[in-house]
Amino acid sequence: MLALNNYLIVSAILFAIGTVGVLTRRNAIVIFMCVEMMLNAVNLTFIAFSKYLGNIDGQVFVFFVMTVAAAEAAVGLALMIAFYKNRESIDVEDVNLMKL
Amino acid sequence: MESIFFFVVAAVAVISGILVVTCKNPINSALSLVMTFFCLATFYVMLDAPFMAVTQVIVYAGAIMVLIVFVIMLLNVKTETVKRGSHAVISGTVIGVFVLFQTCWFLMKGSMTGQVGVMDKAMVVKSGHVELIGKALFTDFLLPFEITSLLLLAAIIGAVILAKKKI
Amino acid sequence: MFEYVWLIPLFPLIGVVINGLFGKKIKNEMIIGGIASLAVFGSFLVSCGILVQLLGMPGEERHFEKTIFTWIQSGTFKADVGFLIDPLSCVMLMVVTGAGFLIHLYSIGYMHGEEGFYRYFTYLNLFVFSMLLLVTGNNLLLMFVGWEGVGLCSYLLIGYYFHKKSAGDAGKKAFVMNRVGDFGFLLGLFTLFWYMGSTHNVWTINFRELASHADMLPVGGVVTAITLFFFIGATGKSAQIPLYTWLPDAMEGPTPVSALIHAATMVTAGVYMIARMNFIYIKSPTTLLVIACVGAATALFAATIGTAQNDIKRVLAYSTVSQLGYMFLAMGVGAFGAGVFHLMTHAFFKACLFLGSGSVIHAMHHALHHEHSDADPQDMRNMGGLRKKMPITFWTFLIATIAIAGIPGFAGFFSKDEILWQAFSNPHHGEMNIVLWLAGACAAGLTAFYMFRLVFMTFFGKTRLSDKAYHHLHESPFVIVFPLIVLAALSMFGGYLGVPKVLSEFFTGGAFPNYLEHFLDPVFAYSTNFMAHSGHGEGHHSVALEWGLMGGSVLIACGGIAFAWALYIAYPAIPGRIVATFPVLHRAVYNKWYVDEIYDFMIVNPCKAFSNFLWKGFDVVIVDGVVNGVAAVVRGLSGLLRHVQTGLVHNYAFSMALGVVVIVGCYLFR
Amino acid sequence: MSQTLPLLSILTFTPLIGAILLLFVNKNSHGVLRTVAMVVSVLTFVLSLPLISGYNGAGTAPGNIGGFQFIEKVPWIAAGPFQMNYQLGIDGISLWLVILATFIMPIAILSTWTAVEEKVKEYMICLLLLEVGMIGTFVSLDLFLFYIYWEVMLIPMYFIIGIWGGKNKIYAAVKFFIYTMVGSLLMLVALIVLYFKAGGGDFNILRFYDLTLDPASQTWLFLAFALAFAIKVPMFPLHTWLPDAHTEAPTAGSVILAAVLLKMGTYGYVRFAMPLFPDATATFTPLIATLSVIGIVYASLVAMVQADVKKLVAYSSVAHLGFVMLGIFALNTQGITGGMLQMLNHGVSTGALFLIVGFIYERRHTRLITDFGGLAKQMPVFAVMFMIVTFSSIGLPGTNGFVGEFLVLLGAFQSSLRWYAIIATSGVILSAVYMLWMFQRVMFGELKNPKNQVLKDLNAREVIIMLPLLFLIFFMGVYPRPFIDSMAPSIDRLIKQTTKNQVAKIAPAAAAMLAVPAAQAATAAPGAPAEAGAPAATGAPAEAGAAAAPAATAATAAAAAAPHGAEPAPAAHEVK
Repeated sequence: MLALNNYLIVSAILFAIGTVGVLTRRNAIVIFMCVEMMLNAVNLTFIAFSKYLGNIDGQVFVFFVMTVAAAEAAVGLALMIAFYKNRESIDVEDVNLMKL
Repeated sequence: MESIFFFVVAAVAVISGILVVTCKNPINSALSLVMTFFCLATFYVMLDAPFMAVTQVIVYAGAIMVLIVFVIMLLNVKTETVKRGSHAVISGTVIGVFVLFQTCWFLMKGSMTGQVGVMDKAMVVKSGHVELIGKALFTDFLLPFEITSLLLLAAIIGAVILAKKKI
Repeated sequence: MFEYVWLIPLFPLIGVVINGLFGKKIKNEMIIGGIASLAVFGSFLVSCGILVQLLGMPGEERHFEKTIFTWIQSGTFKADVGFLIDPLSCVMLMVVTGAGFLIHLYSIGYMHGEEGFYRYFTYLNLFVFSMLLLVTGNNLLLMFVGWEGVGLCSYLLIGYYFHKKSAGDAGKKAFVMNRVGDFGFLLGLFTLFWYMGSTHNVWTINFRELASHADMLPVGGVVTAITLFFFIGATGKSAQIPLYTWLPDAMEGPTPVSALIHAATMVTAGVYMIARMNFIYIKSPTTLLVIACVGAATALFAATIGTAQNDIKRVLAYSTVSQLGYMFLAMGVGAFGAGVFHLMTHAFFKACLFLGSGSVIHAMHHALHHEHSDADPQDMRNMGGLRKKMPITFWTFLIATIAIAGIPGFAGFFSKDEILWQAFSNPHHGEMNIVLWLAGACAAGLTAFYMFRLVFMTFFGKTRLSDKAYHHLHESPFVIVFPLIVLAALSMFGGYLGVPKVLSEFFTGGAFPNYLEHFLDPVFAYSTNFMAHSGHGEGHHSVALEWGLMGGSVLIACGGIAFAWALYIAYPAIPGRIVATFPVLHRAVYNKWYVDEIYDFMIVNPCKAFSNFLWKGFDVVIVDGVVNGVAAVVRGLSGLLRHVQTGLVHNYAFSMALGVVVIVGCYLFR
Repeated sequence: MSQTLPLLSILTFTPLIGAILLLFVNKNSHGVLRTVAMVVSVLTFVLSLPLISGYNGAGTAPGNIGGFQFIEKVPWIAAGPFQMNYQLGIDGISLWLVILATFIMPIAILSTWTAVEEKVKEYMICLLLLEVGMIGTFVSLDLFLFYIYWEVMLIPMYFIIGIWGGKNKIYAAVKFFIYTMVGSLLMLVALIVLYFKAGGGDFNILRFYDLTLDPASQTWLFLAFALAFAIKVPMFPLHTWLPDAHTEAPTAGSVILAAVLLKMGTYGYVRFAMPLFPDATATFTPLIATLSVIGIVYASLVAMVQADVKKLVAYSSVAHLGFVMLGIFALNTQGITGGMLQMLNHGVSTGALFLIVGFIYERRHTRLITDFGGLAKQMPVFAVMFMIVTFSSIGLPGTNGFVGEFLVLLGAFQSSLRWYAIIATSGVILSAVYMLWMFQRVMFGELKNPKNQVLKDLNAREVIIMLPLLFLIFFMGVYPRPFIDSMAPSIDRLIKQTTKNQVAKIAPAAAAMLAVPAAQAATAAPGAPAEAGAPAATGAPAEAGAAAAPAATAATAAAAAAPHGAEPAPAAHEVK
């Protein structure tokens, strides 16, 4: 039986990688993927705790996270398409309508 | 033996995670993300949550990644030519490292309280994982369940409107 | 008759209301003039009635007080509208209503044809109303109301020809200087009220109540302060040394105004105030000394300036300032009776002189008008030889001039000589009285000189007018000449009201007592016996000395006349040569010793510059600067914060992540 | 007398009803709008008249507490510990200020008959709302209600200056608003601290009056209240908003601003700052007296060199109110009576002055003195009226200005402010200088400027506006008794309240300045304020603890009070 911390460390690493990805990449879709990765890292933590605490709630919660992720995927991608139509590129730098 | 397997899968997951972030072509990063999802699925299995693993694979790998790859293809996104300014990359990684450092610091200081709930490996095996989740989902978490349906409805409408109209 | 004392100020007030509201519509000059003159004549009749009734009463209780209503009543301070009749106010009443009535008649003729005719008579009636309030008020505050009222009317009347900028300025100057005087008067009033109230628990400003508590006042100390403050008020109003420059400029107003306000009544307000509050003044010898010195100095100083002026009214203005100096000299040496007597006689002959000069100017104006020459009708240099053309004006003018010069037999001699004698013989100021007498005598000489210079230049000698203009000269109409005759008569016989003791013994063996002195004694009773008690007593100089001095002053007067005669009749070239030999002195004297320029330089301009600095420098730069500065700082700060919002998505992501890290960090290392 | 009819509430809300009525009137039928507004304001004035007859000086009628009459009390907000009730009442002091407000309003409305052409409806509504604010402030006895009306009054004035103003009206309006707002926020904090020191319950002033606070907290609370009112008065360093507000405001706006709004400050001192904190008043009397004397001399000097007539008149009102403040802080009967009278006189004479400046501005659309000259020949009726008002503003005896000024100076002279009074008396000269110089440059001299030669004299409407004011100028000048007598009892109460602690502190031998002075009361007087401040507060260290407490409670309370009060004061963030 592996100790709980191992799983938590892995999810922490994945979460950190996701953060780095979001902050450094310019491509909107890759940023989107990194966000997905961060969400999954969190799911992993949930399920790890669910197992070690013997409480099913963790896993139910993962369900909700998934639905959110799905909804987000739908809307996010629609946004990117709309943005692409508008700006011919999905580079995050171009999203500067609010720029001074 | 089991820990070895765990480390292998963990290594694969981390490497594919890094690949997602580093490789130029979005397709490669999409595929490496799929690879991460599979590793996670195996973790779920190891954590006695078989149904979650399956759902993970179906929903994430199956649906969301397909959607992303489809969008990549639709917008035929070229490989990224211009790298983000060095200044931005460094600050990004620094923040990432900080996040990692802080969570590890928590893990070291924090300690698990031990078994609280009633569920354990035997019960999962005896009554099956799906039944357990189903019971929990439709009793304790009925309200959130209904709200998520609303959420999905909103997302669908949103997606249709956004993608259709010429902004 | 006492009951109707409130009628006296009421009549002119009715005149003001009628002329003021309906004057524009009446348009007929005779009616407007008539209403105004009748109003003043009404007051004159009532005052005569009151005088007669007062004379009928025994000496001691010759005073009557009637309160109409309480004006201000707040806490311990009470000021009511009430009238006080006693010998002093009766004398002033007779002078104000008498001279006022004559001058109103004169103005009907003089102001004929002026477009603001009704406005003139409204202000004149308003002036008489305020003067009557001042003279009959039974408390300090009501006197102050009259005091400022006359100031207002002099502002309005001086600025009557308001389209002329000089008239406007002169009006403003007169009012502001009066206001400076009122500043002193107010402070005196406050100190008196506070002192009497807080130390003796006597919360009053009523004259008779103050008089009855007069012995509570200590000698010197607070009383000196009080009296000095009041004296500042008197100098402002009666044009003494520091605050006299407004009177010569006040000649901008029409001549009857100068006659009424700047000769007979308003300028005497200061003297009346000192006489009314003699029981306070007597308590501070220092102030009396100050008054005497200022009076003597003004008499001499103004006389010097008078000698070099060419404008006929300016000369008379400076002679008024100098004669007022005499009155203050009398007050300063404690001879209140002599001061009031000179006030009365001065009112007669100075009003006559001013009206005479008015009639001359009136005639000259018509003559020059016919000839369409723009020569100044008031300048003596283009007059001369008018006596043949204007005999009555000439004779009345001559009588008044003789009176003012102090030739025996005429009013001026009795009053001026009395003052000089009192100045010499008074026990108060030790050896100062010699200096005071000397100054007075010199001023008398100078007065004689410039008055006769004026007469010789205007009436005698060869006319400097062109023949055509000279031909057009004619005597003024009856309504102008009649007051002249009455005033000339008064200035001739007015003097016999107060014949000094020594003369009456010599000529009539005492049968002809000093009426005015006895009449006024109850008013000054307190100060006379205070002087007696305080060890000074009546100066027991020999009668011979008095005769000597009297002779001396007559000699000086005749010398002045002779000198004037020599300069302007016998050898007309001499004045030109004198001017050539002492150009600087002449120019200085001609320009009024540059006093106006000094005032401008010392007070007016620095004040303007300072307020400019205050406004532009302090108010705009500092105070507004701070206010706008705060606004600018806030704008600057918000400008900085604005740069944080770059608008780039990833910056926002970055700041969010940073936020998370920081918060978790804090949580960790709390 | 507690009569059935809630007169004060009716009085306060009639203009509000009028404003609502105006909403239904069609926007561009200006005639109807103006007549309705006029009728409403005249109605309010008529309604305020029974106040004078009903108010008996001695205030002994049943149903009035602490000398206040026409009391109305209705519980309003009861939120947890807070209990704010809608309590109204007037005494000698606020009676005449209410009458002044209702009297000036019809005149102001009549004066804008032709002046304002666009957006007349909103203008009239703003004016009527302003009247609600004004009357409300003068009649409310509940500190909280006072604060609400104090804020309500600001907003319409801001719009009047901001929308219908002159060239840089925005600057003036914003400056006016923020200046007063900063002050009133400090007052809000002080109000709440005071509330907690009084231990909860309702906001009734009378309850706060007999509260004895320790000198330390008294000082701070007094400073907060005093600053708010000093800005409104305006006192010397905080006065720069007034000339801007006046030059930019339309005629009616500046008439009301001068006639009534400036009195809020002095009324605030007399009703709140002084009676609530007697010891602090004693310690700060020299400071405030210095500021007011500087205000008098400084404002008069600066007024002398103004080129703009309206700015000159604005600075003159700073000087006049300097007199009022000096009178009030003389703390004796004559001083305060003079101060109160001077408030009314200033309202009448400066209101008239602004109307006159409005008349020539409407004809020539310029306010520069150099543009005028020789108007006396062209407009004789106007000249006479202008002269009378100028002399009332200078304070000539016989007009209302003199009575007030004289009593103020007399009162100040008798109290410990003797030297201040002497300097203030010089203000009498300065006021004559700048007013007459302005009068001469505008009215006398040649009628050179062709534009001036065409000017018409005052028409009937304008004469009707001026007649009541001129009548008042002479009536109050000749017979001020009715005003003084009705104020006397309230002023005595105010003096007793403001000097109550000093009596306790000084040895009984030197009776308070108020009592008929014992032998050396006057000399003791200058000593009294010094002694009052000097002796260590009776408050034991415990008090010090209490002083610390309010700081904490103030913050929380301010947050709690803000939503409850539902008053329009924005979140109390410091602009500084």
